[in-house]
Amino acid sequence: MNLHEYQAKEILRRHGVPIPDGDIATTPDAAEALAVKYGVPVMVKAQVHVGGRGKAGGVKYCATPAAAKEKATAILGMDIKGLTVLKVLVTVAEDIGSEAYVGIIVDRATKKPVFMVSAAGGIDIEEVAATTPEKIKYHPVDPRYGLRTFEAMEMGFFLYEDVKQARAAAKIMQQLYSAFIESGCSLAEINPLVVTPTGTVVAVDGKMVIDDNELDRLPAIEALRDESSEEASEVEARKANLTFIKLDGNVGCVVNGAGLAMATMDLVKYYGGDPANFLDIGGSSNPEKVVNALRIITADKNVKAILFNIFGGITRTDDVANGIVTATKANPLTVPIVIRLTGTNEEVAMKILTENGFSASSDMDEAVQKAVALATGAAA
Amino acid sequence: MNLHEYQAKEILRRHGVPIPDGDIATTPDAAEALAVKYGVPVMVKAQVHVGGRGKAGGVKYCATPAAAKEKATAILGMDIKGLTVLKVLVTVAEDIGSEAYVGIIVDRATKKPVFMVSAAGGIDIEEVAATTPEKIKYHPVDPRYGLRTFEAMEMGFFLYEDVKQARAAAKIMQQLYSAFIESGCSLAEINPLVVTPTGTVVAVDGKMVIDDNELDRLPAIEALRDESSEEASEVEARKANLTFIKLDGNVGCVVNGAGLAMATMDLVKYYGGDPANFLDIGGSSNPEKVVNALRIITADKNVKAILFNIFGGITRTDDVANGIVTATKANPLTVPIVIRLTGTNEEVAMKILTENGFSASSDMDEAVQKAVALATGAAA
Amino acid sequence: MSIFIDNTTTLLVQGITGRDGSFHAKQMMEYGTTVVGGVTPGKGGQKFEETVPIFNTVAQAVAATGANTSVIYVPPPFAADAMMEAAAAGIKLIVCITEGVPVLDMTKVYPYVKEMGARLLGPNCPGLITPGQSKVGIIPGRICAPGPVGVVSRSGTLTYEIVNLLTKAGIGQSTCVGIGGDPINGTNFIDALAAFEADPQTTVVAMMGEIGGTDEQEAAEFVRTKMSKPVVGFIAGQTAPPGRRMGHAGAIISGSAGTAAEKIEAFEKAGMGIAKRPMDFVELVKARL
Amino acid sequence: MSIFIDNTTTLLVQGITGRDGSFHAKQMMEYGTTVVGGVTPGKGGQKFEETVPIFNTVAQAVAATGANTSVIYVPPPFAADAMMEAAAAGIKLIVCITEGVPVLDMTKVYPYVKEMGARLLGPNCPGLITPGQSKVGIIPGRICAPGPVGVVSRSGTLTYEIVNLLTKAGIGQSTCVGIGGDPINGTNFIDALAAFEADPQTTVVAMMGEIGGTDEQEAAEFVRTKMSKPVVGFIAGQTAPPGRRMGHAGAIISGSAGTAAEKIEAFEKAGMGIAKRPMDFVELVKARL
Repeated sequence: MNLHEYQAKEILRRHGVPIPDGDIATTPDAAEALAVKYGVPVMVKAQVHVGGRGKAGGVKYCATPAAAKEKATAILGMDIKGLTVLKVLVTVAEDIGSEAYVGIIVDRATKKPVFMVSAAGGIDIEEVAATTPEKIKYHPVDPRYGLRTFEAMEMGFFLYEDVKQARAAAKIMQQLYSAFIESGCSLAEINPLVVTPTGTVVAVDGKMVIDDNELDRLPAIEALRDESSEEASEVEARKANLTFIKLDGNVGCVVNGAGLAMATMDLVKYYGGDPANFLDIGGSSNPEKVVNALRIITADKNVKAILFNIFGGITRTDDVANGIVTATKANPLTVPIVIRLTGTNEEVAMKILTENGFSASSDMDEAVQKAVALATGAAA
Repeated sequence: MNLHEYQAKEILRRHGVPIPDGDIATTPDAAEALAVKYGVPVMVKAQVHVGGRGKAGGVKYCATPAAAKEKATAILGMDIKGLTVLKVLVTVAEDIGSEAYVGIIVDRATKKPVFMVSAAGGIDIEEVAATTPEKIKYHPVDPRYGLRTFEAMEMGFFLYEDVKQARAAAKIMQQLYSAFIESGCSLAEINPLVVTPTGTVVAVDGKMVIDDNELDRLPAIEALRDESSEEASEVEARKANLTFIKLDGNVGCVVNGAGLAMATMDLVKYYGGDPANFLDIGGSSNPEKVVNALRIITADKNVKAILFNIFGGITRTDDVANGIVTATKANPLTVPIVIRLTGTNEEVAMKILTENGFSASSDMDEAVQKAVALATGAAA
Repeated sequence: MSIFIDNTTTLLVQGITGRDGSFHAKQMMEYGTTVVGGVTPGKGGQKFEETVPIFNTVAQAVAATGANTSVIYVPPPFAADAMMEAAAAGIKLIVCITEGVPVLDMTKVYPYVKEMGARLLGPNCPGLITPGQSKVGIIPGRICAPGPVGVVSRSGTLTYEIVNLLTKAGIGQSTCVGIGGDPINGTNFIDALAAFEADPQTTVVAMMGEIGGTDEQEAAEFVRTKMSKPVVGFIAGQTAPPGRRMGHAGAIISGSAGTAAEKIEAFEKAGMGIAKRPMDFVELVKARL
Repeated sequence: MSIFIDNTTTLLVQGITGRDGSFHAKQMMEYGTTVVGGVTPGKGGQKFEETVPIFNTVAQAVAATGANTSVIYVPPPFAADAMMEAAAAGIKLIVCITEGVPVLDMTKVYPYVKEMGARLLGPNCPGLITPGQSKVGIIPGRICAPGPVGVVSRSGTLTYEIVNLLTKAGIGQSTCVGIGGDPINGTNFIDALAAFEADPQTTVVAMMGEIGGTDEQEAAEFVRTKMSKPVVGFIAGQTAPPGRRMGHAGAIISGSAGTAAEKIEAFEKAGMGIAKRPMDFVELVKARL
């Protein structure tokens, strides 16, 4: 789950990271009032879950409260990469002497949280990694010991020659690390970490991505979820306990298992189709899940054919068949459906489907080809 | 540093350990008021840094507020093993179904915090260890991982068959562990951990000993120090940065280094004397320290002779000599002094002493014999 | 022969009285796995299916049964503790089926299990099966048959798909290992490949990877430099968009890293057979037997 | 020969610009120790005494100088970090002089140093000296002389007392090691005894213990079962009251455990020479040379 900049900053602030004052506004008047409250100049920053806000005109410097109101008027309601801006962060604009990058991810290779720091901050770290990799220092943290002072200081000195700035950065890294651990992050970053002309080190932007698996035990973090910034169908799918990702194609896919779901999408593509989604109904084969899956998929007007691909292990294929029958009785399908079922209770499932006017195969490859043909034919 | 029961309980309560309500009283009226506030029956418990309060009559059950007042009257001002009771804890008396022991120490052999738990609680754990060692389970905790749930559950099941009680105890052990770590303890114990007749698990007594080396970084714990319960001369010594322990003998010892100080005391004993104290002036040889050391030692009326034993390494013996001269000029000695000095700047030190009418030797054995003879002669 | 489990495997089931645990414990017993005990705190002393003793802790279970392997079906918040409990009790192969274990938990579980000298498979994996000998986890036994192909995969049902195709084509398996779809797991492709290389029964290896991370790339390098046996590979997720977690926590393209294309390129460089579709495995494996 | 340090020792001084660090760095240099660098964050690039380069971090210092040993003179709140920094940087012998390190810090430092494959001496110790070759720490060089006696002790000045007596009696030392007075230390008596047993130069060992813990008892058992060389022992603290910390954090009799009497009994059981007074060492050692 992504946090908004203002949410990430609030968490970092609680962990002691120096962050310029600021607060959220949903109206131009509120933005103006915040500019008065904190004192100009301020930055007005669109709060959307997408990179490149600045280039899209979603981040503006404002020398006066009136300017803050004007810029907020422009930014609120703006569309950035398909997302509507509903909130802006109004925050004190710092004078910038230098910009550095400090981030932590969970690294798969070392199986540890790994710091990435670079004196080349203020830009995308992937860009730095691609063009000037020598400017990035990587430091894996042993989570049994946490980030020790000497490690933080080594990184601090990598960023700054001045010992006070190195110490300040080291302290911020320890605070960032504790925020990272306690908030269940898979990524946390400060970009840029700024040294002001007077030598103070402050975090001017903050980003956190939470490991979805942490949310059950971190209700305070889960409460930060902003559904208005997510795809509506994905919100609905999550509430129905389905793993769903919307795509732009025309073959709606319902599969059990993430690997098989991806392989199904790939095979759709292989045979010239385009998957409309990733959808994993998971291991437990509650018919209700199938009903919800069909509702979500059929709501997508791009979908020209629906493909079920179920390999019954824990999943009982008869449950899936029952779900298909129930769902289509309640809401008759307007697009063709291709069903592939095999495994647990396959015979029962086939019987249920046949009795209800559906045909089904047990061969994945064949089913995918058929679905693609139907979707392509329908699209023509 | 020892904490009082009420202080330890307050810390444990903050970490979530279930503790019966209670508060401190310094007058019988206040004790009565607390009994009314929390509801009888209550226990009235002397708060002194000494074991065996119960046997000494310092812990009483009170069925009525009037009884609480009466018992508080008896206990306040009571002398227990040389310490005057100035405070009592008035706390709700729990019905006791069973009593267990749960404690943590830092173990030197495993170099880890080690839990000791026993279903035979309510009595001194050393007694259990001596008589029925099989009733104690020891469990070292790897501090890199903390006390994990499965470890706490193993101990919980060692104490209780009932899974709810085992879980409750396990949770309390994790809370005790976090209190132990965060308070910088060398020992923390709950004795007894009680199961009430209704099956609730509560901590009826709590004890914590803080590692003195932690106090600098834990000002909130240092603030719990109760100087009224310590030996006045030891309080004074601590403030003067001297390591001092008062004993009952007649040879006052001033030594640099803990090992040499102990060896000096032992040698005093070997030659038939009795050391009046342990005193280590430490490595830095500030003359002021010597002045303070002499003031503290000469305040002890048992002291019949003073012995300096200084092996100058970091300690400059001329600093010590200057300290002796300064101190004795301000407050002339009324008992004989024997000075042994060797090492760094020995010649200068000898010259200073001689010029000021002191004699000194460089031989430890000879000096100790002389001091013992003087103390014994003076006592005769 | 086989890898990791065989008919000497003695198994504990952690969470044996739970919904998933009890279901799969029965399935494993029916398959012939030697299930020597179960663990559910508070149910110590009872029996599962009237035969398998239940214990309060893994330590007690190991002391009483001498189990060498454990399989974990406990909810995600307790899974990390369960894995460490198994390792602490001396279990040498720990198989964690649980999906949804926080990855930060795994950053502590992994070094602990290693310190204890145990092998961990998973979490979020279907377990493993040595056809005809022992099954630990949830892989359907009936789709497998004994034979010469070692199977290793990050996925569950995709593996079933491919194993099913192989079995139907008359090609049996030495051991099928699901290493799991999480970003941090106990056993990776290389571990399994090395074991297959050393296993006399195995003559060909089928390997199913997916997008995310570099495990397949490192495995390909291992195949190239250290393996004599032929390996056929497949990568799921060629159509996955970057930055989205495709169900498996580990199946995510981060920036430009972890794409199917780079993994397939690594396979090609290693001279591996490359299955473009699941069904391609049959011919590719057959040609290498 | 000698143990732990000799003329190949290349030393870093952590905290070289502090009051104690600078004083003792000079003393060590005067004694002939090869001090190759110092560490003080923020003073990197400067020089100590116009010759020794100063670095911001131990990692930088090791990279630049190849130091194999480090001695730590930093205040107690920073000592744990300094020890771990040295271990992380690849230092193989870490000597921590600092007194007052919280014991809970040491419960983490100890396993870390071990994982890194380093030896730690201390904390709260005087360091060690191989007379005529190298001195690391604060033991006064002038009281030592090269010779056949290995000295190991929990105490500082008590050691000086006894080394001084030996030297004055014409008995030199192979290496004098102060293991420190804290309850958790990196090197214990057994480590030093084993090293002396293996050291050809050492023919007799003098060992000064004190009250608290069971390190001396285990050392006595080691002497009894594993050592061919004679050992003379002393225990300080026979007159110490129970339950009081006698200066050293480790010098405390807990309940009835860790008394001088039980330690001396262990020495007797091991057939060791027992010094009742410091001066007894001279005759006891001489008789065993």
